[in-house]
Amino acid sequence: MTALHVLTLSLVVIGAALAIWFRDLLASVIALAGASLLLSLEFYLLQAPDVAIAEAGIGAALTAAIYILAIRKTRPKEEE
Amino acid sequence: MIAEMGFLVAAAVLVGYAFASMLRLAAGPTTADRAVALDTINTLVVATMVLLGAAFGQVVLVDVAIVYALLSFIATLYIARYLEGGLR
Amino acid sequence: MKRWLFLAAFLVLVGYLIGGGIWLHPFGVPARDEMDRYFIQNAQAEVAANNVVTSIVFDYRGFDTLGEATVLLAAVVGVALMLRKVKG
Amino acid sequence: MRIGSGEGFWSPIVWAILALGVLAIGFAIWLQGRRTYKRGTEQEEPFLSGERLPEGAGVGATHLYWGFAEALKPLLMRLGAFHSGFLGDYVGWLLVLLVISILVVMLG
Amino acid sequence: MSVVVRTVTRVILPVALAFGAYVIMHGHLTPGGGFQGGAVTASIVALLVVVYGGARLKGAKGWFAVLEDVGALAFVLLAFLGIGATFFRNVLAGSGGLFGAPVPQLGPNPGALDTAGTLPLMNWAVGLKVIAGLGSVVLLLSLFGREDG
Amino acid sequence: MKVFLYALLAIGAVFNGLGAFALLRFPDVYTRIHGATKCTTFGSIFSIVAVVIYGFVKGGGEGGTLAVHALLALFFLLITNPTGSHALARGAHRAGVRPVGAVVDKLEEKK
Amino acid sequence: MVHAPILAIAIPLLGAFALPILAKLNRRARDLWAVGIALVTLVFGLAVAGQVFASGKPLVYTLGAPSPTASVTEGGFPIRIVLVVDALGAFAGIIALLAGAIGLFYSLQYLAEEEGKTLGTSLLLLLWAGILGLVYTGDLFNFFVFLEITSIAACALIGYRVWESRPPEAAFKTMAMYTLGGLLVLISVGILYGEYDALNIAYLSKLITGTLLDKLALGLLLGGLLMKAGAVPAHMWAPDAYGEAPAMATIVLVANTQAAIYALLRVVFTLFGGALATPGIGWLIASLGTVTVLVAVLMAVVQRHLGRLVAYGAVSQLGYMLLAVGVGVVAAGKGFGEVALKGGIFHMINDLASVGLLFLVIGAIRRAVGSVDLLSLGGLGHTLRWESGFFLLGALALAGIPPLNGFASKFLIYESTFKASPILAAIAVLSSILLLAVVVRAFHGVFLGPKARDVGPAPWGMLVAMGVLAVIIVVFGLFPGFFIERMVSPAVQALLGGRAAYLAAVLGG
Amino acid sequence: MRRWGAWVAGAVFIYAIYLLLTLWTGKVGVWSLGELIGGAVIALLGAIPLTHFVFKREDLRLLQPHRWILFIFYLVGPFFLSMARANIDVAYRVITGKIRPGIVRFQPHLKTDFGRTLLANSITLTPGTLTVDVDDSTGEFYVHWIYVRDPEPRPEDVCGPFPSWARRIAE
Amino acid sequence: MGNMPFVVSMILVGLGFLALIVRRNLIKLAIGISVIEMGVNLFLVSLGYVRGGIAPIYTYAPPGFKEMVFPTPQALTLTAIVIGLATTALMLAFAVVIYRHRGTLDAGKIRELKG
Repeated sequence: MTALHVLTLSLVVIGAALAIWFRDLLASVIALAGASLLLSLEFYLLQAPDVAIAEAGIGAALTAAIYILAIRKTRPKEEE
Repeated sequence: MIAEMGFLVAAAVLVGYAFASMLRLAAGPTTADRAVALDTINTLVVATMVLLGAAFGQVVLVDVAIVYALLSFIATLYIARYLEGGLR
Repeated sequence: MKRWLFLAAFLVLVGYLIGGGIWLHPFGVPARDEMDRYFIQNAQAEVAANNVVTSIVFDYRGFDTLGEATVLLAAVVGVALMLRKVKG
Repeated sequence: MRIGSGEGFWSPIVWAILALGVLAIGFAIWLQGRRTYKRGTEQEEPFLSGERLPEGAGVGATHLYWGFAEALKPLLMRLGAFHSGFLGDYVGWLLVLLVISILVVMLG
Repeated sequence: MSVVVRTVTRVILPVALAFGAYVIMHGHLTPGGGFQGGAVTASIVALLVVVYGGARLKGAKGWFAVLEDVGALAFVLLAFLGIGATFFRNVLAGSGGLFGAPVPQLGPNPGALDTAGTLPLMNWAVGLKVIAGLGSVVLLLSLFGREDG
Repeated sequence: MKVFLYALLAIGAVFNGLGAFALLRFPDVYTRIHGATKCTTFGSIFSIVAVVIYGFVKGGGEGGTLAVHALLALFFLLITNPTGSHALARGAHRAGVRPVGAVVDKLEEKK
Repeated sequence: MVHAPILAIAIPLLGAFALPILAKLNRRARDLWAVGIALVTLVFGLAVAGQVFASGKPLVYTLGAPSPTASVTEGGFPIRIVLVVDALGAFAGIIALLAGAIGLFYSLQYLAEEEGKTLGTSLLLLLWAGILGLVYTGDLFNFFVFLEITSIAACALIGYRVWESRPPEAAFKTMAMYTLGGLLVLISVGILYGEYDALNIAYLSKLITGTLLDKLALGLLLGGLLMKAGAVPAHMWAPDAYGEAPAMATIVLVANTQAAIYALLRVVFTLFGGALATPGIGWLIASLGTVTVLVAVLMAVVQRHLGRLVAYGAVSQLGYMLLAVGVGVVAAGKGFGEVALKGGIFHMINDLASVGLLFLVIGAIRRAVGSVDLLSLGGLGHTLRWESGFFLLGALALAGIPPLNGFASKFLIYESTFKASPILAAIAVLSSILLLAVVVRAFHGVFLGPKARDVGPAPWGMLVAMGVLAVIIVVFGLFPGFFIERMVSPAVQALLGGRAAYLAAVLGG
Repeated sequence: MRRWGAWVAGAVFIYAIYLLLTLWTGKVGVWSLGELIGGAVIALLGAIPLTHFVFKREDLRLLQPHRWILFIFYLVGPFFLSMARANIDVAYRVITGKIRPGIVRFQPHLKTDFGRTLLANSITLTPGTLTVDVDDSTGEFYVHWIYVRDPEPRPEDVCGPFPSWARRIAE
Repeated sequence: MGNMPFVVSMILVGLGFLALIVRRNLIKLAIGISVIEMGVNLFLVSLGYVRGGIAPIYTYAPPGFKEMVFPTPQALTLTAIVIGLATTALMLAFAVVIYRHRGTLDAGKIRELKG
């Protein structure tokens, strides 16, 4: 149980850090979606299925969708 | 029951594999590589959730896995469509 | 200069936040539980719902949910306002 | 109709009566002025230091406190740089405010 | 997108709709509720936008706007239902009528749809609202900047 | 019974691991998609089938619901996983990613 | 009328939800509906205030309970969301009601149909309901929810003029800041919940003992709310937002900022009043307020954009309020602390009237001319006679010229601050003089000078909305004692000695 | 007419899924009465917005029951076996690193959408192949082959008996 | 190890703030705010966890369960998640409109409102 918590939480942190670290916005969004996915798993482990479903439904499809649409309407890279 | 313990261990192993996929997500030279890694993590997490639902002995938790199995595909489609140059 | 000030402030803030996280009650052992104990014991009798979370969301704290629906409506109206077609 | 602060007080009615009195005195002084001023003659035209002003010249809003702004220029420049309009700065200063308030609450 | 994706989308659509309705409908019994089910169902709109393009759903924009307001209004009016006692009072719970059935104390009772008073109705109101709201956000973003938007 | 479940879980874990390993080891996008999709889908089949069997053996409304819902999750996984991979491969090819060391590329020739 | 507090929040929400449907049917019906909703809300809001001021006791309304007053269970702890309106809340509610009603009335003729009038009106109603909820609620998480409603509706309104490039930028910046502030508040709510397993303000106030975590939560809350109130150094969103928002939204935005100051008072005096209201916090708020006044006024000197100029003036007025609040916290037990709080709270409504009037006039100028650049304006006084009179009135009130209302409250602030710290008082007076110079310059630049262009006057609806504010300015300036005795003093008493009454009203006994 | 057909088909599909999800919930058979009624209402209402997207005339033949039996047989029989082989194959290639990739084209002569989809997904999940593109007009498949033996293959070389299975099930 | 979820959630909050200070792209800033929201949600949910508890749902609850996880934080988090999504959508809409006017998303260049 503890091992699962540790693994999942560290994965969440790695995903969030990657989402911030990447220069390519699309890669950033992918990492964010991954982090949100694993966050949902963590909610699941914390016995919060309601929150997990909400995070799953919103994080898996809708957030990624609106981010990618917004990136498509603007530009894909961070400029320097 | 011992079977639940087995489910738990299997779930932990699958999350460990998600760690490996996260490496590809971090390293992947192209965006498509990262998307593949995300897809893999999705599948692994769905399997993990089903296993954990059995391990915790609570049936209602499995619904979360169904949501993921249905919806993780949409994010992948968006990325693929973006790579194609669509969505204008 | 300014950057260093911000970074210092950031570090102090994160230090305090993490300190707060450590200082809180041990994970899994809440310090007080009267309100949640009440919900868990009485939700079935008062609201006649099996899902305690939903009975809180829509009954005990229904006003929050109304506010939250309002937030969603405001956001959608705002997006429509932003992306509308205007003269010129 | 007066409000007090413990030390002094403020009564707008009294003040208004006094102000009316002052206005009346001012009006009386104004009445003592020259009677030769006529509208529509060249007396009405503006001039500056004895020079006729060119056509269309006016005193713009920015000219009013030009000297004042010039004197405070170093401070105002610094303040202008402080309001950089960059969102990162906004967030950074928010963090500074946050840390200040947390420190103040913690220490005293 | 290719024929494979289009065909699979055709399979997924009713499934996702059924599952979203299941999540909304069983909000007071199993995990889920208005938001979660609404989010799942709104993902259908996202799926359609990515597979067929937003232009094909252009006609749905007005419907979404109306549906969202209807959902929000229904929610507020359900809350007003209890104004005889207080705002948000769950007057239907335990009343014995429709949705007023008492809930069995413990154990498996997953099919007891008619319990919990106004909760199922509120779930539906919020669900409709979330479907329409999130769907129109995705749709508006995808239509922005297009000539045919 | 228990041994059977454990065996299923072990097979599932092994194949999932193979998928993750393939993801790390293969040289380009297409081969990675090969490894990741096939192996994780196959491994997940075994893992979930273990749960399904567990549920059916447990029986009653509870076990049955567990089994059916797990089966549904598996079914959706089976539908969506290859489709997502296909879409991704197609997108990658259109984005200009070429297979490393390809002996033939008919799709490139078509354009 | 026992349901008045909730109806004052729920009716505008209902109106906003139904507005787009009505707009699809008939535009005239929509306008009538908006006005009707505003009137009904005004009636209920004033009824709440009347009840509170008449009885002198906080009004409690429990949502979802068998009866409105059944706020606690047998165990003696509240589980449901509670609305609590004491005299301070009623006063802040009056400000919000005034701002919302005037903004809504102004918007009827200000917003053009093809620019999205329906969406704008509906957002305005949502913002109004959000501010009222923010002021009336007695539950910490509910407070956060209403904070988010106000921030989202406000930011969407700031970006109303999407065809220009500046408003979306202002909206994005404001949105980022507001969201961060809201999240800080949420973290703080989480910490308090984790410690005490309660969300009710009164019950939390009873439980809070001043541990390290309480201090952290207070720090986070203070930071978030000070940002929302526009204190230096986190004030930079305020001129952007005020300068670029459409006029009818700006006046509600000002009310929103004052709701943040109300929340600050509530947090410092009621929530943490038992354990943590130390003079250090007071000095912090007071010095931040003084710096805000000075910086904002100095920045106003160099502006050439009329909206931003007045916006900096508005920020400086918020600084005065913060200064008064800070002095009130420092000298909580002494006489001049009470005077300071009186001045600060009275200044809230005065500031709303003067700044709101200025922004409404700027909106009319923008509508007539299409630009608010000081260098390109000039000579508008020849045609926009009413507007120029209103602008002068508002500007003088803003600068605190007797006998207008701004002076009455500033007088109290100066007097009390001088006792606490002469330096702060000196800076405040100096800034006031500077502000006078600034507004005179603005008036000169906009309305005086040769007639440069022909513009049509504003429609009568807008003029009436401005006229109401002008009347408020004059009346509050000429009869300040009346309003201070009837409205401000009860609010101050509710703040200083009313914590016990607040707790008793919610928790019983 | 087509609309009505689409509506009924969608409703039946939704109802089936809903009933599957709510199995073992009550006393009427294995469903509770509320589930049966509620599911029916959902299905009838929910099918309306999907009529534009779900139904095609050619899908009607999928309702024949022998196709379903064949499909299940195919799923647990040849498909599962070749999936197992595919995994062994991937394991082999992961360990040895022996690959000779390429994208090849072949023409399986499938006409309906479902047939093509079934074949494409089968190809993706079976040894050494991955569908990259399907030509909408000609029905040609472009397949990434991990070990190209023949640059101009026949369908049997790439995917064995699957095209015929797909034809039997879906056409 | 004891309070790891709390600490991790605070680290997420910190990461988000870091992104807001360091990064300059507007969409990246929205991502940073999303990360902060994730952290806050995790914080709230982990506040209500009770060791050995089951999910607060009586349907199909195991017969001899001892503890239930606290339901209030979950309800709060649900609200917070939807608010986060609304915020994100609105911010992205602003970003798209800003790009339409300026042709850039660099926060360092979007500084018309200074001084």
